Amino acid sequence: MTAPDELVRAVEATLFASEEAMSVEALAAHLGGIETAQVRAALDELTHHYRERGIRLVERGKLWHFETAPEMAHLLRREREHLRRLSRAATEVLAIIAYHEPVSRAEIESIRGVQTARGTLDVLMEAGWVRMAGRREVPGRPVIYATTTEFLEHFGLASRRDLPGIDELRAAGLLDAIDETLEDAMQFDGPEEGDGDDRAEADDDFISGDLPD
Amino acid sequence: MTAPDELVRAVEATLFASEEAMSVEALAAHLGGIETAQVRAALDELTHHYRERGIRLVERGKLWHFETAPEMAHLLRREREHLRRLSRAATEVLAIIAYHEPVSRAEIESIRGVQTARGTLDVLMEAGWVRMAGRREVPGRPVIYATTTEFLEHFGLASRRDLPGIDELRAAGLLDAIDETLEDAMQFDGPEEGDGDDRAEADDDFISGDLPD
Amino acid sequence: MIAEETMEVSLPLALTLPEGEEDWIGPANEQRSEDALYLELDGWEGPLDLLLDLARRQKVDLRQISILALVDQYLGYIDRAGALRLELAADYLVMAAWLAYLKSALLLPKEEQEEPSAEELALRLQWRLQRLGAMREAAARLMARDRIGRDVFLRGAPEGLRIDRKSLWHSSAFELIQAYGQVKARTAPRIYQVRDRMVMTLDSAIDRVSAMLGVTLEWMDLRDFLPPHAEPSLRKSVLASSFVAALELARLGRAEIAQEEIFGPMRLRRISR
Repeated sequence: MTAPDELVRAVEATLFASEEAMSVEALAAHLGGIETAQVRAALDELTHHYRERGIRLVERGKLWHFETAPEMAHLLRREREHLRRLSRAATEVLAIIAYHEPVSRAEIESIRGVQTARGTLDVLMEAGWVRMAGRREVPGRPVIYATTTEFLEHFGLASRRDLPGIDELRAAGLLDAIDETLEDAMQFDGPEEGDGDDRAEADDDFISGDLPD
Repeated sequence: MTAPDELVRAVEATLFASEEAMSVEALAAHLGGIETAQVRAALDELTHHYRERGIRLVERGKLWHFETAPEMAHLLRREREHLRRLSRAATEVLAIIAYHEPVSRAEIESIRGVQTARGTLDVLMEAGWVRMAGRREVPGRPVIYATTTEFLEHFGLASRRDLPGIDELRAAGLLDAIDETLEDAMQFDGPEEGDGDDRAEADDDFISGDLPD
Repeated sequence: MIAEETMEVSLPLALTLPEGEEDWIGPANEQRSEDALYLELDGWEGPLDLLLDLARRQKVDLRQISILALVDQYLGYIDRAGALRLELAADYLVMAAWLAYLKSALLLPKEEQEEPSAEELALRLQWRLQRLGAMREAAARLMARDRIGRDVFLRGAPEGLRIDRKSLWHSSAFELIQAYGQVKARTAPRIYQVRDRMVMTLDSAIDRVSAMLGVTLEWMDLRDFLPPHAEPSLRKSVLASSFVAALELARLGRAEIAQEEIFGPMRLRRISR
């Protein structure tokens, strides 16, 4: 490889250090009023030189600049995975959905006896373990939630029937369907679905820590 | 010219795109946990490739970055950022810290034979070139100062070993540890560290301005 | 006269300095008027700096300077400042005094010198001047390097690297079941049972106390009214009931109660009619 000539190097350095893309004319003026034809020749040489490298010299609307080669674009935005343990509140909500699905947020709250912050369901959906499964055809048409195949995979379950202890819990009468009219009559319900998100257990829901390893 | 391999191009693209200089380890991690030896080989190849171009790849205090070639300075100076001009006292203190680090304020004063206004060290720390590096375990536990990676970067030094003339100065014994008992025997030392800050050379230290174009 | 002196010594410095660092050439190199001495002294970074400047005017390697000549030059400078009645900073005067001492010591015969010897002190001073000179030169060379933002430039518009953190949630089947159990345990209806305990009812206590009061007119301790062989758990109930029974009988005017001191024994006797 022969060293590039002075002008090529000057154009290269100028475009590198410039905060904005530059036109041929701006480059020529910057480099002390040389011929635009010479600048064009230098740009051609540089374009050729950088065609197979990690960076490219490109022209966009008559303005020239260096940019990352398209095949390398993935390097600019990397995703780093980060193990996080599910918070206690989220685990409870997940367990309730798994045992009672499909279930609305109001029903989850009724079972837990405490309001559920919206963030909790978001986390479970982000984790890919819970999905929205339509709406219940009752007044207010609340969204109902169910578990996913990924949920079964992550917890090593062949089906929801495998959830250990489900039969025993049912035998103890603890999994009886919630009678919503009765709940209403007892004024035991939490607030309506979707409201009061910021009031209850906001702290609890977001507590989660990195796994030690 | 053959096209560089995938890893070389990835390192090139990453360093080009990065807003900060990167260590070999940071590069290896960013590129998905590859061997540092491979990264080093790629850096070597790139350094070689860019040695005669308008830009070059350099290592400064174990961090790598691209910068324009120094021969291009005359072309680029016109659009340079405004560099703060350091006072004579500040440049001298910076040199003393760089060549003698870690060094206490009393030791700096012993070399210069004059008190150092607090502003002098502040200016150097504000520039990011000097940092406090703990305390010397002697009576009074004085704070000791050392230079930073940014200092190496700014002055184009791969490491402190690159400081101009450092080997000769060391060989001549001019960088020997400061023997304060002997200095004291000369009886013309300035007052104790930490007192009278506002008396000495306060005016001089704050002289700064943009460099003339 | 100061101008003469200054002119006389305004010769190029032995040390070569990088271009553009004129700052490093001492103020004495410039021509100035007679009353400029104070300003000159102000321009030096202390007495050591002035000494270094004077030493460089000897135009020899700093290792070969004549300390005696240097001392004379320095003292001459200070004298002239004194003649002009210019205020000198204390450290310049301290240095002058020390140099005068050094000079006299250097002129003494060797055998009469104290430790450390004058030669050692002179060498030490020379070494310090060398060291200061070296640092000053190093600073100039440092400043003259290719500096970022002045001589070399970083990329003007880097794309920037972004790392998005993606959470990978983790839990286990056991944690799931445990959580469900906890929810159920927390929200299950609770049934409270109260154990049947042996008690003495108030009615039976009134019967017992009034029956015993009928036996005598003397004061009796309340504790004497208690059945002797009651279980410990029953005793408290008996004591409480008997006390309430005594109060009830007193209210009905059938008994009187006396207690000599707080927490003292409570005595009881029938009111005879």
